[in-house]
Amino acid sequence: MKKLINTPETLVVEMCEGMVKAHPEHLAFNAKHKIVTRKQPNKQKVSLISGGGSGHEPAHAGFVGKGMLDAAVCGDVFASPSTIQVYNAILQTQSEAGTLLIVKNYSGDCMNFDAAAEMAEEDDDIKVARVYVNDDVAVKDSLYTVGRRGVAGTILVHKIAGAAAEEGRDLAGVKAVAEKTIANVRSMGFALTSCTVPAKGSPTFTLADDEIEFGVGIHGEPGIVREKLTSATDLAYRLVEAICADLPFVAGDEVALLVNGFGGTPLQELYLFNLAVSHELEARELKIHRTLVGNYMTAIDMAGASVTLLRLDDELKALLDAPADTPALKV
Amino acid sequence: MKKLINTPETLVVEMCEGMVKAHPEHLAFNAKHKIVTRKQPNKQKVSLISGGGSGHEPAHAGFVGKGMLDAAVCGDVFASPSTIQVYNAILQTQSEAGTLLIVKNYSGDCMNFDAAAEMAEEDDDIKVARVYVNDDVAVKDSLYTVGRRGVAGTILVHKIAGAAAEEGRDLAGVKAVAEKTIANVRSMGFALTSCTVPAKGSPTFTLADDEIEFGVGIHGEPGIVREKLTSATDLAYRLVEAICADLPFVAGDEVALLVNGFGGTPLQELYLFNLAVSHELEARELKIHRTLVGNYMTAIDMAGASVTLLRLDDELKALLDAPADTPALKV
Amino acid sequence: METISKDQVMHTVAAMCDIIIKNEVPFCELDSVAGDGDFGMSLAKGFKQIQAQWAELETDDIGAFLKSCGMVITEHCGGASGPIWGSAFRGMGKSAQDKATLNLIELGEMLQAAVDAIQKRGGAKLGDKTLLDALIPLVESIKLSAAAQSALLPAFQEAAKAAVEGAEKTKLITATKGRASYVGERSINFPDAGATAIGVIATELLMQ
Amino acid sequence: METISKDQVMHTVAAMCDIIIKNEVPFCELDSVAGDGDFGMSLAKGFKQIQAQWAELETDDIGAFLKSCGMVITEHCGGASGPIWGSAFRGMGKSAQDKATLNLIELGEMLQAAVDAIQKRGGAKLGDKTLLDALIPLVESIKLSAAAQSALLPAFQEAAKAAVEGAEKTKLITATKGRASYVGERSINFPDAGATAIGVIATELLMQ
Ligand SMILES: Nc1ncnc2c1ncn2[C@@H]1O[C@H](COP(=O)(O)OP(=O)(O)O)[C@@H](O)[C@H]1O
Ligand SMILES: Nc1ncnc2c1ncn2[C@@H]1O[C@H](COP(=O)(O)OP(=O)(O)O)[C@@H](O)[C@H]1O
Ligand SMILES: [Mg+2]
Ligand SMILES: [Mg+2]
Ligand SMILES: [Mg+2]
Ligand SMILES: [Mg+2]
Repeated sequence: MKKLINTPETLVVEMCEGMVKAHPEHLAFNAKHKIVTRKQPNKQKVSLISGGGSGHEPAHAGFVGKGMLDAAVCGDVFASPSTIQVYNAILQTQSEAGTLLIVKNYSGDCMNFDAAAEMAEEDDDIKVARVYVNDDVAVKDSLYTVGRRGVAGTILVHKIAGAAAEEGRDLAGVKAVAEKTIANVRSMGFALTSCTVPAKGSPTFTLADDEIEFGVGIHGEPGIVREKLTSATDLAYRLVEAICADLPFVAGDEVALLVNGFGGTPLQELYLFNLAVSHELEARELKIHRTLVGNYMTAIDMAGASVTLLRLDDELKALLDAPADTPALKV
Repeated sequence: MKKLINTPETLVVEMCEGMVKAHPEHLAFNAKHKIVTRKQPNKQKVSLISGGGSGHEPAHAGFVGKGMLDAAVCGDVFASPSTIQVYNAILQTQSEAGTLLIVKNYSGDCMNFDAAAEMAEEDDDIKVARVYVNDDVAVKDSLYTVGRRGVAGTILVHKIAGAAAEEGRDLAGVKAVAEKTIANVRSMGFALTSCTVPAKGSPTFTLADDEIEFGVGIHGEPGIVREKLTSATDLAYRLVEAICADLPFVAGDEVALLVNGFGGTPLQELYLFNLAVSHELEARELKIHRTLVGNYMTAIDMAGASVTLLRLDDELKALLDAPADTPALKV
Repeated sequence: METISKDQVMHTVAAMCDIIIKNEVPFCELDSVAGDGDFGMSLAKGFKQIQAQWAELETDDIGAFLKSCGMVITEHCGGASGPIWGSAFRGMGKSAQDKATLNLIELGEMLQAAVDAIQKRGGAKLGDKTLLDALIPLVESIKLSAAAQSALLPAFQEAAKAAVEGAEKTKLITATKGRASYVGERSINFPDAGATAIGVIATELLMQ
Repeated sequence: METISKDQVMHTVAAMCDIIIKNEVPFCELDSVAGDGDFGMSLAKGFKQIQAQWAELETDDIGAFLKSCGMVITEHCGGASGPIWGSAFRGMGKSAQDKATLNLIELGEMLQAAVDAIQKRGGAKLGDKTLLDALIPLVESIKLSAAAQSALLPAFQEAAKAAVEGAEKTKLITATKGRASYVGERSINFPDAGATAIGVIATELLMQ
């Protein structure tokens, strides 16, 4: 394992502290419970909390800030944070308007966020709503989930729910628009290389020099098929095909497009891939309202990319375009 | 070679087009001469042009936009753009206030940007000034330069000169503050892996599983020493030591810090490394005014990072903090 | 009727800490086949913390003690293990509230409370290839022994046997629901990590 | 005095295109030792373009023709080769402005103009381990032949020999200035890529 770190044990805390050092005016870090929060909380609006295992940087702490999250709870690499961590995040960002938890659909995450929500409701009379993101069309059930996995589409849920909360909607309203986003967002990805979990120190899986894992998950979980590497154009076609068939997305739909890197793929390739994906969408007469290209929801150092499409209506468009000021996304 | 591309020959154009597709309201692309420009040019202010070989994404096209560059000229991967490409960029962004070329100090780049400037001055009566960024403290002369290499510090020159141009300074004024920035900026980096130039298809150099190249350049050029991988804390100490000794940076100085990834290193490690670097600076009683962490000046897919320090005075601070709205940097 | 004292309960939890920490790596390996290989680590994290905070745990009665163990697990274990083992201990804590001793009937009730808490939290049932496939047979065995007015030691021996057998049977299950269902065929012939751990813990506790 | 016609000049450039394109890979390899291995590719890019645009090049006179070749190179070659070869051709174009033929004296002047343009652009001098180390001896040899009123063929043969020898000598130079100076010791025993190319081109032109 070749990583720019000190020890696997101290990695998550050092990373969070390094992030706060880079954004001292915006972020604060609770090291005991590994919670990254806004420095200036807004206690009037609905509080938005997300998080999960670490290793998806900049998700989720990079999306804490005005117009997106209020707190990100950071688990160990690829392991859900504990119930008490999440519970403390709820307490720490408690707002009169209530709290929405945005959970990626993995069984560990669901159980811990659910348990924390119940604790806060029962012990502290905090209103806590929850939504579960499950945008990956690759596989129905995976190693870590019951039902579909939550992947890069989560970022768009953060953005839209964040804007809705910022404009003062109530808890039910924010939850409703988050669920509408989840209902309309679909993703799929592929890996050119495996990731390496620091505590393990060796790659999670092995691909031959000319092989990719098509339909891979953001923890390096297996996808649909292991096959020969092909062109960017071909990969774009196949991801868009699978995603469009699923919702379905049809001619005339307006969409947001997220071309997401898994951490090890350079921006050069992501932008090039964006061209191929855009051409695919244009060929299907989908109208691209907004595009994001970059490393948003990574799998540590995995090379590869995913495509996320979100079908938009006027409400979602307005919320997507609303201002956001976070380390990893500014609108 | 395992890359998400179509063919090495079409890579640069596809990448630029993909970038413009992602930022259609901000960027335009001249495919004939591979020039990325602002969609809404400002012909009153000094025009700022940079560029160089491709492979450093998001540099330089990612820094085209309000408060930074007016145009980026894109060469082949790791090869300076041609004189005529640069010349056309000068014509295309011609302004009454004149043009400043921000050139990284490599012989190919210097010759092409110089020749283009002379052409525009002689044939078209355009005032063209030039500055040469040479911030790498690792080696005095390298494969591609006469004198020190220009590396990640270039981004800070873009930012500061861009802000000065945006606030309406004249050509001499913008050039002067760019040169002041260059005089006060220093960088150094190391590689954990080699990059792979797409046209070549195999890594530029080979490192053992536990080896790093210390002092590496942004084209994978050799540095000072090849040695065993060590901790993030130790690497931070050594880079900061070399950089501080060079200018020198001394206790009480205010600095901007750029922790730059070379393309293959995930944000997880960059943020963690930022903590180690910040601690080093604090130990030397340097005051960090602003920090940037991310992939700003990459070497395609190389794993590794560099540290850049810029010594600030009130003028530079104000310009660094001024608004910028580009794909890769928003302030 | 024979009873278990608060000290014996505490002694049992202390022994569980040793067993779980000792088995950290093997438990991870069990989770590697169809899981993500972190089960041993996740579980050990909580029980190491119980050891570390031993002096601060509440010891007024069996219920208070088990509840405070559950709180430590809930705080320090992430992943699926945190909520499962945490709610199990907190469930047992509630069941044994204010009790200074437990007879076999009460033990059966307390363990049933653990099962209920796990099911409430995770929604799994017998046959889903989870630790319930070892824990439910263990609890049923204790209840049968209680009904038969068995002595403690043979009851424990029977219970451990039932747990190991239950864990063993998870080999035959192709996970149809939940976390292992995706790997489907790949999970067959391998027992569930959590179930196996229950069998191992029950067996090793007997030897102490 | 013998002269070279415009057609002969055009024929020579056409032949240069073939030679440079044929040697694309070997020229890259020469640049790999102490350079970045793209010299053959960079150079071929421009000369392929000259072939492609052959029908559109200006052909009014030798100067106009060479200048328009220089413009193509300046447009299509990046790296160091673009400005060096581009300004060399544009320099020669200026020197041969309006000329329909060249005698050996005029050829010497024209080639000197190429050297001057390269030096103006890149600032290198003899001994800096660049293509000047082959080109300057070549030009000096032509000038000597012109002074001695030599016939063309033997003058060209001498000039090619001087270029090859000059290129050969770059092996002995540890680059002290410029691009190869960092690799220092590593550059010794290997000739400069650009200088070697000049020798190869001059030699192969003779065979046509
Ligand atoms: N819903 C559930 N109910 C009961 N036990 C479960 C459930 N989900 C998982 N488990 C148990 O947890 C074990 C895995 O724990 P662990 O590795 O810590 O979780 P994760 O899946 O988060 O990595 C499984 O072997 C299984 O016995
Ligand atoms: N300043 C200079 N003056 C003359 N020739 C030069 C100069 N710099 C480089 N060269 C020549 O150019 C050759 C390298 O060209 P090329 O590989 O295209 O450039 P780059 O260094 O941009 O990759 C060298 O072998 C040398 O002969
Ligand atoms: Mg896990
Ligand atoms: Mg080059
Ligand atoms: Mg696990
Ligand atoms: Mg070269």
